[in-house]
Amino acid sequence: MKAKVIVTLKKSILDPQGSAVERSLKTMGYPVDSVRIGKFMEVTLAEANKAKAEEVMDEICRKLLANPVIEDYFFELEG
Amino acid sequence: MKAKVIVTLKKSILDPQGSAVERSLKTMGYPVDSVRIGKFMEVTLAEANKAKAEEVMDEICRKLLANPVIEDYFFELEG
Amino acid sequence: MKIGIVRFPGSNCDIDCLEAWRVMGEEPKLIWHQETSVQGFDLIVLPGGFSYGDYLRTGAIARFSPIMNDVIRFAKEGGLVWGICNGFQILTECGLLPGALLRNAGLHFICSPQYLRVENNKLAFTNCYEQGQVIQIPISHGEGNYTIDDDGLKALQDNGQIVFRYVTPEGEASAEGNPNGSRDNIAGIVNKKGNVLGMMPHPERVVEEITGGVDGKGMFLSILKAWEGRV
Amino acid sequence: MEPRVWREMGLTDEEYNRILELLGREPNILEVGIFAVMWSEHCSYKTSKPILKKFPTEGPQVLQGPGENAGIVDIGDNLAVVFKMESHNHPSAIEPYQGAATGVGGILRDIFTMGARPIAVLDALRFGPLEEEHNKYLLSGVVAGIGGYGNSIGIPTVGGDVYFHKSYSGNPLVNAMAVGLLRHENIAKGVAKGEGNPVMVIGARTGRDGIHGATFASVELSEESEAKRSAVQVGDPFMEKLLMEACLELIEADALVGIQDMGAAGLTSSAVEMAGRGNSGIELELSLVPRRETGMTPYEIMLSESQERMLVVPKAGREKEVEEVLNRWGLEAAVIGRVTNDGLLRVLEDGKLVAEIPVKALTEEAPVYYRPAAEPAYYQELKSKCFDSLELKGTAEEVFLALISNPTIASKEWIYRQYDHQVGTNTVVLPGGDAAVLRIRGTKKGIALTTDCNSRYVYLDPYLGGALAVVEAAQNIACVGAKPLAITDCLNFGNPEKPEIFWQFEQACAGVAEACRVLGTPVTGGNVSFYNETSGAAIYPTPMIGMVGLIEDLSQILGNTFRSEGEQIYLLGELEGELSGSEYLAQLENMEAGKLPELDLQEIKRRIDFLLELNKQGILLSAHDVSEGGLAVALAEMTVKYGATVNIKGSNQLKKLFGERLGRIIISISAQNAPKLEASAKDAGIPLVHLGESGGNTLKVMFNETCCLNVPLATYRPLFEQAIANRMNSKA
Ligand SMILES: Nc1ncnc2c1ncn2[C@@H]1O[C@H](COP(=O)(O)OP(=O)(O)O)[C@@H](O)[C@H]1O
Ligand SMILES: [Mg+2]
Repeated sequence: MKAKVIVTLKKSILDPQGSAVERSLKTMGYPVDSVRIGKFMEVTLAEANKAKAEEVMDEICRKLLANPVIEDYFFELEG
Repeated sequence: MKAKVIVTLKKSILDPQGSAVERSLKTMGYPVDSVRIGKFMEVTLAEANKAKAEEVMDEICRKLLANPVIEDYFFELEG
Repeated sequence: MKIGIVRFPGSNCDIDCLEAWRVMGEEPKLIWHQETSVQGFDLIVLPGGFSYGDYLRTGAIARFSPIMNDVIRFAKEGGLVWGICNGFQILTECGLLPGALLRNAGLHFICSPQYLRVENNKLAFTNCYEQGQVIQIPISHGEGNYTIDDDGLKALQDNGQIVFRYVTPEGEASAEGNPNGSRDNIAGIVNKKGNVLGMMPHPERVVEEITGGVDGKGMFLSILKAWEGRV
Repeated sequence: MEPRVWREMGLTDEEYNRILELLGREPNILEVGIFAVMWSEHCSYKTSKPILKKFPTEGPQVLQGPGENAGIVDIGDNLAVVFKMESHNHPSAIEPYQGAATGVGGILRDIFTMGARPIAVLDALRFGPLEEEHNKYLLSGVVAGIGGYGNSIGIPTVGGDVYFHKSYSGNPLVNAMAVGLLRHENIAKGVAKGEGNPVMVIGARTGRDGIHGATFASVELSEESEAKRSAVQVGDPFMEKLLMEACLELIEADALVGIQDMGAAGLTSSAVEMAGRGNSGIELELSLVPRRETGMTPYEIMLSESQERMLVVPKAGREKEVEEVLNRWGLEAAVIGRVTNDGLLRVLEDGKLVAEIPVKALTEEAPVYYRPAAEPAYYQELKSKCFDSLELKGTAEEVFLALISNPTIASKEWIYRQYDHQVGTNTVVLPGGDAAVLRIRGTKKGIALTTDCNSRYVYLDPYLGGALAVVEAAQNIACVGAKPLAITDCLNFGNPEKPEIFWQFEQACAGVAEACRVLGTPVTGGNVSFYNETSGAAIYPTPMIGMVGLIEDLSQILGNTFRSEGEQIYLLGELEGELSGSEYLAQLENMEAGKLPELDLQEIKRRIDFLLELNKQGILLSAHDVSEGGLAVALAEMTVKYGATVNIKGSNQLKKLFGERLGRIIISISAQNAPKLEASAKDAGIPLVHLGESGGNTLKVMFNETCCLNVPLATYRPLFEQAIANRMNSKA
């Protein structure tokens, strides 16, 4: 089973990367208002049971993939 | 209009960060086969026309957000 | 020699390059990234550092600085361009050099002395070294893991475009001598024409005995020699 | 107002009553918030002030003592060194990468706000044992964060120190020291004066980051502290690099009356402190403050700790110039108020008054506490333990190998390899030496830098331990051939409301003060970090010392390794150390106890002077102080390319090989110069013991003619070099 995980910085947390990209896109003349940058991860699980996979993924995200102090996460299971 | 962009390393490119996460998840005892890490970006565009936004986003991705030598990208427009 | 050192926001080895050239008796000029012309220069240096914070990807944003259009023109017309560390990353991002630089295999930033082997001493940048000479030049980067596809690698090898390889103290280009996972131990490459060189190690840090040796001096001397020969 | 409000902000009921008295009315919530941060321990030093007063702060070399953003010492040639150390312990405990990164960012702002270009960073770190996963996580995050910020902004991280001890589990120490260089005429001050002068905020926009960080730094860590945090501060070294260049340009152009970074308590503390120093008032219009987020309240704007911002007071009429410079560096500048002469902090939002407080009420009138001190019960008990009859545990060789693989003693290369320690191309002695040395371009001079503190010593005897931290720093400076100049400190302790902790603090500071007085190294500034406790258990008291030294002629730099065969090895000082408080006792006997050896500061001073004098004569080949692990470990540190054979005579092999006693320095010298050395030592009355000779590829120790240790370099060097890497499961 595959999981796609998206990890984003919490709204109130400064995103220097995103701001730098935003500024340069603006300078390049693109109609951009804002850019926020996060992570995308693909995790292949050796677990066929969806409910179990769900549980595992949630734990993995909390423990390792995201830093709950500054980040939010969201994942989706497939296949 | 908002775009969600996903940038991933090409399959042929090694992903040491993903491998490191994979290894530590395995060590922690999780049923994980593989992990690949990419980027997730949210771009807010000052462009209401969907077709135009599509064009802009594609250009932005090609030019800046992804490096075609090592990365693939994918985006989706919303709202 | 008229030497220009491009100063991007976030460059931090710009002054180091300037001082290194001063040691060689030259007086380079700093070129602000918002300028649009490199007319009149004999050599353009893209220095190390963290241009635009190295956010997104190293070198990705700097490559769109106004000055870069003219640096690309200058390079295409055969002008000497020397990218060190972040400069190398910018050169791959803007397509003047093939391949890309990924995060170090060990995932850590590494600042350390490093042995290199000179793989091509026929260049304007390396003519003062012996072919196969082992020199020590420090590295200092988090993303110096050079990658290129098979065909690209073959082309580099066939054309003598690999200029420096990471090696052990004994001069072996083995996994043990490779600090960051670079393909084929590549530490520096040159374009086909031989006028655009990119390298991760920092020769400008080793031009004075007091600060760690003089193994980098050869590059500066080579460039001066090549330039004098041309005039 | 409900008591809950001020109590949650960290004010006591008496403090609230004092506010009522000072204002003559009830404060509103914003005003309480302003008082709370300004009167927090972090900003007001209300508990430590009476003690810090006892530090010697003057000397002919001191251009700026405590009170400004950083201290300044003269190094001649119209040049001066600016330096300061600061803690970021609590933020690093919660988010190690960002906590450490913003610690570096903050201390660098303290340096360039003085008009100096930063030239070096040092990091003094303390973690719990690496056997615990969480401590590994903290170490790797903190190191990555320090590197992430320093490397990117392009200031070399050239030194520091690291200890591992269980008292730091859950409460790591992350102290960063920054050093800058300036010409005398460029000294800038954090002052607001001149009625009508504009007040501008420059750099990053203000967001809801780290509100109440200053208060937060002044409480013990608990489950709730995480929840109290509004948002963790994220560092942006790129922004700071631009801000630094812009600020230095403005100072060079002499466009400013005053400048100050916005650190803890953000706009509030910078405005109040600047007005306080200038005996002025300040009026702020919050609607003019550039913001990152919408809907921010005055409270949030005043207390935000968003990073990479500075408050400046330009000379009247030069606002445009400030704006131009900032814009050229891609940054923003905004006039947000003006200097007044009524001594009030007046805060407006859209023209409406939202807070008005006399500046002096926030600064001079801040409460000062004379806390009770009480000798802790453990003190006499541990002191009474004697280890004179202890026997070596196993063979000397086994003990030796165990000690050099101990992360506290082992090479810190895994750490400093992650720091760019050469950018700027001024680093002459890289990390790994006794002190880092940077050259001063355009002169023959160099400056030497080190941080030190063995907190086990401080725990066992705070007075001696405090003095020993200074002694160790001075020795490290002298061992590279530099003369100790001055110190900065970062005083990390537990909860000072506990009399035992306050006693540790008082005693340690007295020891630091006395050592500084005798060694001639005044205190030019520093930082206090209290409440370093987890679940009620305090860290070992850790008065970190950051010292700066001057070397007049770089050709006289001393290394700390043998560089050839046949160098004659001598020990300056006593052959025997003590087991009390030693690494040996802790590691092999699992005991941390005993009475520290007596300390004669005058004698230490004489030895340092003697060492420097010998070095001036150009006859020394290397020097290295004997610290944790004793003589055997010090020798292991000196044998990198060349081994050594050493002969020791007398009784008590254990104490001679592994005992500890500061004030001892190993030196090497050519056989030809040895008689000269022996004669000088005799004349000066300095104890000197011939140990042996360098050479070969083993470290061999003979004890009373019998070989007790004979280990190939190829065996122990890798253990020493890879100890931390092995525990972190990654290559150095
Ligand atoms: N956190 C650190 N950052 C950079 N360098 C460090 C750090 N910790 C130790 N070092 C370097 O390692 C060397 C040895 O440090 P240490 O064991 O503390 O020496 P000493 O006992 O002489 O004070 C020094 O050069 C020091 O600067
Ligand atoms: Mg030392």
